[in-house]
Amino acid sequence: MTQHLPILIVLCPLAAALVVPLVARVSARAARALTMLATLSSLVCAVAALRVALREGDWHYHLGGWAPPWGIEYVVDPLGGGMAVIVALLATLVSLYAGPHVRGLSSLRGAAFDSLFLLLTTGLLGIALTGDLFNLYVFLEVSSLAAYALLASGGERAVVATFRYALIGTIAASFYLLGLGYLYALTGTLNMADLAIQLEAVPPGSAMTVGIVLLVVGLAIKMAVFPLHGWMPDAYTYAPPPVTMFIAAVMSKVSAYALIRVLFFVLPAGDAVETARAVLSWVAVGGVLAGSILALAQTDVRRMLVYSSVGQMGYIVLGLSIGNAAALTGALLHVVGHAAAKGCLFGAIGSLPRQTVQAEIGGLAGAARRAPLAMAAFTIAALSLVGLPPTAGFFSKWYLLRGALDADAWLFAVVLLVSSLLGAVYFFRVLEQVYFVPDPSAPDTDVPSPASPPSWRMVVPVLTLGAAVLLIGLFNGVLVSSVIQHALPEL
Amino acid sequence: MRSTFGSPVLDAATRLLVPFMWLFAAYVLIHGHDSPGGGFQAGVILAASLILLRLVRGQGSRPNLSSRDAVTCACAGPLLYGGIGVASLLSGGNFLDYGVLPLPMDPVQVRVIGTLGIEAGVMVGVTGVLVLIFDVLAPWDDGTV
Amino acid sequence: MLALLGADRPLAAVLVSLAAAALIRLVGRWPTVREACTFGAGIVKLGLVLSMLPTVLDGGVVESARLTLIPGVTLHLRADPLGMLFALVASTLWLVTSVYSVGYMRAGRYPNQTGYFASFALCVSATIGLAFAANLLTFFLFYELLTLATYPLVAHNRTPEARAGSRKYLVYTLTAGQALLLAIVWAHSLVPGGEFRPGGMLPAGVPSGTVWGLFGLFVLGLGVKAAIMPLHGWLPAAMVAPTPVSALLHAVAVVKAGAFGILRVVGYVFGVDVLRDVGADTLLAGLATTTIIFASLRAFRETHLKRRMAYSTIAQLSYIVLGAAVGSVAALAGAMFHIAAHGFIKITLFMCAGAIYTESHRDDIRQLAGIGRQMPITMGAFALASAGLAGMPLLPGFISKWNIGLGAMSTGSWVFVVVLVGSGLLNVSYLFPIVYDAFFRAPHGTVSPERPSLTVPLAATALVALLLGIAPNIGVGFYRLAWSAATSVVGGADAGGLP
Amino acid sequence: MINRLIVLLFVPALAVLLQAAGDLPAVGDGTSPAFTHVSPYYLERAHDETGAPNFVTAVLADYRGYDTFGELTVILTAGLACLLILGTRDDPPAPQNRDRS
Amino acid sequence: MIDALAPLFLLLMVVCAVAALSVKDLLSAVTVFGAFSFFSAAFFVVQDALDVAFTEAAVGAVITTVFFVCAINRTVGRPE
Amino acid sequence: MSQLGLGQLQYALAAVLLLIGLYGMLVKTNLARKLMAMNVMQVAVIVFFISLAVRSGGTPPIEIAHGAADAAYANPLPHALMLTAIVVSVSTTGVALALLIRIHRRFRTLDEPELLDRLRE
Repeated sequence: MTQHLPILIVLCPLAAALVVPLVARVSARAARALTMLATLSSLVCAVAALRVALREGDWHYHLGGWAPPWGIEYVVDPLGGGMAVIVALLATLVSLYAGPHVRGLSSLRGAAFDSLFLLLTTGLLGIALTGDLFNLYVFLEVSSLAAYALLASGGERAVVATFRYALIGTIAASFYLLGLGYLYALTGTLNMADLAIQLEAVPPGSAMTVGIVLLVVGLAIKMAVFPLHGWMPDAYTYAPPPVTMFIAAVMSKVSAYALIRVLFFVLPAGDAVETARAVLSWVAVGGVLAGSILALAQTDVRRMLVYSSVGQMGYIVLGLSIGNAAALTGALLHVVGHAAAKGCLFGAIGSLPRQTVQAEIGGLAGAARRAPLAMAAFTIAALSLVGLPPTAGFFSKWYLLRGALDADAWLFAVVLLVSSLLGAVYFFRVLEQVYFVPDPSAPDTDVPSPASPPSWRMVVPVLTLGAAVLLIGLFNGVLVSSVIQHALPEL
Repeated sequence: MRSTFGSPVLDAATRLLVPFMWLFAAYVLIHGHDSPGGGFQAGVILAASLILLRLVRGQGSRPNLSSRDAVTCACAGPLLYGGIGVASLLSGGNFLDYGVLPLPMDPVQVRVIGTLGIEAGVMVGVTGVLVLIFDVLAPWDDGTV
Repeated sequence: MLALLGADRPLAAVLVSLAAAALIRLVGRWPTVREACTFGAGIVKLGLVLSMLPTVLDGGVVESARLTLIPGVTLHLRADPLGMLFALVASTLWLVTSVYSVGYMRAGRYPNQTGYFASFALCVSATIGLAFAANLLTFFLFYELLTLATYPLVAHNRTPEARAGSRKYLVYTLTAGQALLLAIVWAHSLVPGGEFRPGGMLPAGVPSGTVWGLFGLFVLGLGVKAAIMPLHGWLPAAMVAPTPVSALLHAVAVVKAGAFGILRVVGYVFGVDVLRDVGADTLLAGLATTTIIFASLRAFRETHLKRRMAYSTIAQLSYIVLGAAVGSVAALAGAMFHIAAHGFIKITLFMCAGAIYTESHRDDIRQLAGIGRQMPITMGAFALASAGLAGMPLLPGFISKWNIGLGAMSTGSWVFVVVLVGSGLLNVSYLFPIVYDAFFRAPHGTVSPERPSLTVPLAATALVALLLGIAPNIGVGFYRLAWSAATSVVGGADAGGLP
Repeated sequence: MINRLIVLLFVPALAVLLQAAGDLPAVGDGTSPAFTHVSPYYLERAHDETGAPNFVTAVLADYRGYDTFGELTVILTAGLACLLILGTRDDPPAPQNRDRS
Repeated sequence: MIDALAPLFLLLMVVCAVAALSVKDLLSAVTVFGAFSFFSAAFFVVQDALDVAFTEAAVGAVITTVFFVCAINRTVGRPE
Repeated sequence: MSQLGLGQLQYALAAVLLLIGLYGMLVKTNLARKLMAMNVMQVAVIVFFISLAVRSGGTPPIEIAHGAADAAYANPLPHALMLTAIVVSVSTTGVALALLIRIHRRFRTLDEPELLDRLRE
């Protein structure tokens, strides 16, 4: 079976998604267990496949036995394989984390929830692994549709936001598809590697420029970059905690991955790509600043985290618009680090019992006493987003700064630093409440009062992610030299 | 539905029409490989017939597909599709490489059979989902909107 | 474990208090065990640092293993003379402050002592890491860790004022941290690896604009912690913290980290010659002299004892910066020695202030009349330390000032000598009235008897200060360390100074 | 107001799209890359390799069968999504999420 | 097959699209939208895309329209 | 635009359709109408692809006689892709309509400005 690892990564969650609604009729527990098992085995496959790819070079898997460009291929290279590992890891943790939430749903809806969660995972994994631009579109839609439903399951305000998301997401997908059509008209192929070769021979012209712009814009919209993030605050704030945790952590990262893939591995270097990157860089600067400033203005922690995501996605876009080795390393490291950190932050907030703790910043007073472990993880993740050593966020900021200085882009460097200062302001505002403001309802003692501690199913994933943020930071050298360096495009 | 259309003419027409639709669906499915059509179109026709039944004769009419069964179909279709893919994976080929399925025929024939199998999966799945979506979107019997 | 401790002593010295911080958290339920952990770690750490001393005094260095943090950049610790000097000061004073803290916190019945001791240990860990950092990234790592670890200490009282003070502290230091980060990344693009090298790491031929920009960013980044005016605003605000914390901020860790960083940057990143060539030394010297004069004058206006000493700290730190700016061997040696000298003097002063507050709940200078008779040991130490701060001969402050002055004269900068003497006079005039009133005016109100857990540490540091002034090389050889560091930085020895 | 601005943007957008359309191979041009690069393979080999005279079916169900699998997954996702969003007769959404008229 | 039919159907589609977006009554709009789908299917036939035309006719003109009618019935309802 | 001849007319009309769809999605205030516009936009993309596949004087991509590979068949690949795209569009529409019903159930309106007003309450 090992020669089929690339497809098994995707098949595990997909097969489970198909079986879960059937199993759930017999036993809800079995359906839950199946969900966790599927994500876990997907993670195992992804790690194994990535190891093979690192040892033996890119791994091409021809689906249906048809060689590309006639058939569809899966490619496990360090970039795609690494992304798959991130997605599968988060999925595994969230499938555990979702336990208490799913148990509160009716059996059919619980099954639908689990199944959609698995389908979302499937879609994201498919995007990460596919070597075919149209297949990417199909999985983009799988993940989007599943995301719409999961986000909307959080109540009416989430539904309105999700509706907007669905419209914007469809526009994005249509742009992507249209751009793909332009490139297909010019080359006759859909396979990424083949397209890269064919495009070299195509003389630049307005059709190619428009195709590239449409493709890039479509993916950028999916990423919810700065001016197009409007749907995010409501959707993330009101969606169920496991959904927010998973989607905030990985969904936009996967779009960022697709953007990197298209910009650096498919499209030929030239004026069109340069223009696209220049536009992206200003979008990024706007996003970084606007995200940080709007985050400052929020009183709801989850909303604040959403805006911080807008800013942090700006970091990633900035990295790829600068586009040199250091900046791309930073962007990729930030993809990893921010996925772990954001998952951890939303997870920690979501693990607090709703009746005792509001998500208003003031409602977090004394949370450190009630949920010390979750809040410790929250702190580490927050420090990572502020960019303080030795967390992951510091090191990605380091590479990004290095890239900006190498490219003589001083403005970008300053923007990065200013935004992390703003990040410090809004995160320490929360941390101050968590640690230094006494809980109005509890007596002031040195001994923590385990009034209603969060379920261990929620705490374990959050702690794992918190630890991951630290470890990614401390061992980023290993990560960069053994994976990320190989994932960089040839510049 | 709040009410069925209940007219005897319509009812009779439906009785007459539905079997033909099923026949047509089967034709579209089977002849998908040499004429326009295939599993998806067959599934749409099948679903259309079931929706028609629902519209004309109400929710509990027979023969029909309950929502729960629709979910089952929706999952069973892809399962059939993926199952054929996995079967070819187990027979030594790549995923969905149905030419390698261990059937006593020449490989191209096997492929035709495999194609038919997956098209059937598509049909079942599409039927199930479309009926399901209709059920979800359609107004409820109890008058809630 | 022991083998590891023996093999990699610089790293072990950092880890000891890091482990202690974790342990303190775990055993927080039992105060006695918790404090035993603090002491144990303090003793082990001091032992580890001392065990490296002979090698360093013989002109060698003790290096730790390198851990790759970023490809090409490692986490690298190295005990060299300058780092050794700072580490010795920090680890000695940690032990002293721990004893004092136990007394102070218990006497004041402060809440959340577990967090206090854990953060304290973390702070010291960061300081030792800072001292031994062998390259810029390692330095930055511990520099920011120090910021984070002191933040809860400043906010310890949990009152709105405490939180406001800590917020101000954080905004100042984190902003500076960003500037420093930019400087460090920039330096890395010029010098891969960013390893400190005595005499400067920059390659030849760096354009003067780059040197100016880089140096400006470094001064901005380090100047906040070193409390160079106008970046000093956080320091008086941070006085809301419990007294041992103030002692830590002023004498041991935070401000010293800034001043130490400036010495590192001047001596080991740029080199005095590079700075002199572009004229950046004038900038630094100008900032330092301005700070010395203005902070001394500002101290007069404060009647709150701790705040007056905060301004005194600001002025004293700029001696170190001035020494770095002057850049001759004697001046650098004086500046480095001042880390130790000011450390022992200032911690004595703060411990005295804390003792006074614990026993009498007074913190305003005008209320201290006659208290010398009620608290003779405390005020005696206070008097001694005040004299040391003012630079009286036979006390350590004199030795550092003398050397800085000598260095300044050797480079022909008479104005600095004038500044030094003038500020000494100002020191005398804002500290001695306190001592005079305490001993020669009639007391009012009652004061509880001095407790040994408070008086023993402060008497000890006062005594050490006295000994350092009489024989600067006594014990661990602070003065020798300073000279050997200064010589290595400047290269050829030029001017003399005290033997 | 903003809507008006968006509409104003449409004029240059249309111009750009038309410009790009002019740059594309003419409709029906059998020598364009779309007809010469990948698709000839299907036209030549599909029947022999897959046994399907309908090339579209051959591509859909065989060469790009995985896309079709994905497509089926998309529609299944849509079904389950509707189910989770609205619930069905037998399984209405949780009471706190549903306010009856 | 480039003859006048393809642009004609396309023009009809444009007309239907504009109409579907501007007709006041939603149900009428849905009907017009069904016509739009029908014309697009016709266009696909002219363009030799029989499979696509078949699917578009079945999905666009029937299923999508039924879905729209259901949804509109359940929300704003039929104008009285 | 100099090259834009009759040969590209279909692309141009597809572009017009696309923009009509986009216009409807952005400017129309009724949510159901937005969804129709969304469908128009998706059909525009399909039209574009199908226009890529057609061949002058060609036949549908169904083999006339075995081995007649040189007949002017239309390109089957875009057709296959567009079948998938149609399915995607109906799926999206279904989900969006479900969302729409939920919105109406709670807020009793499909008009965007009104909806935003009620959200703010």
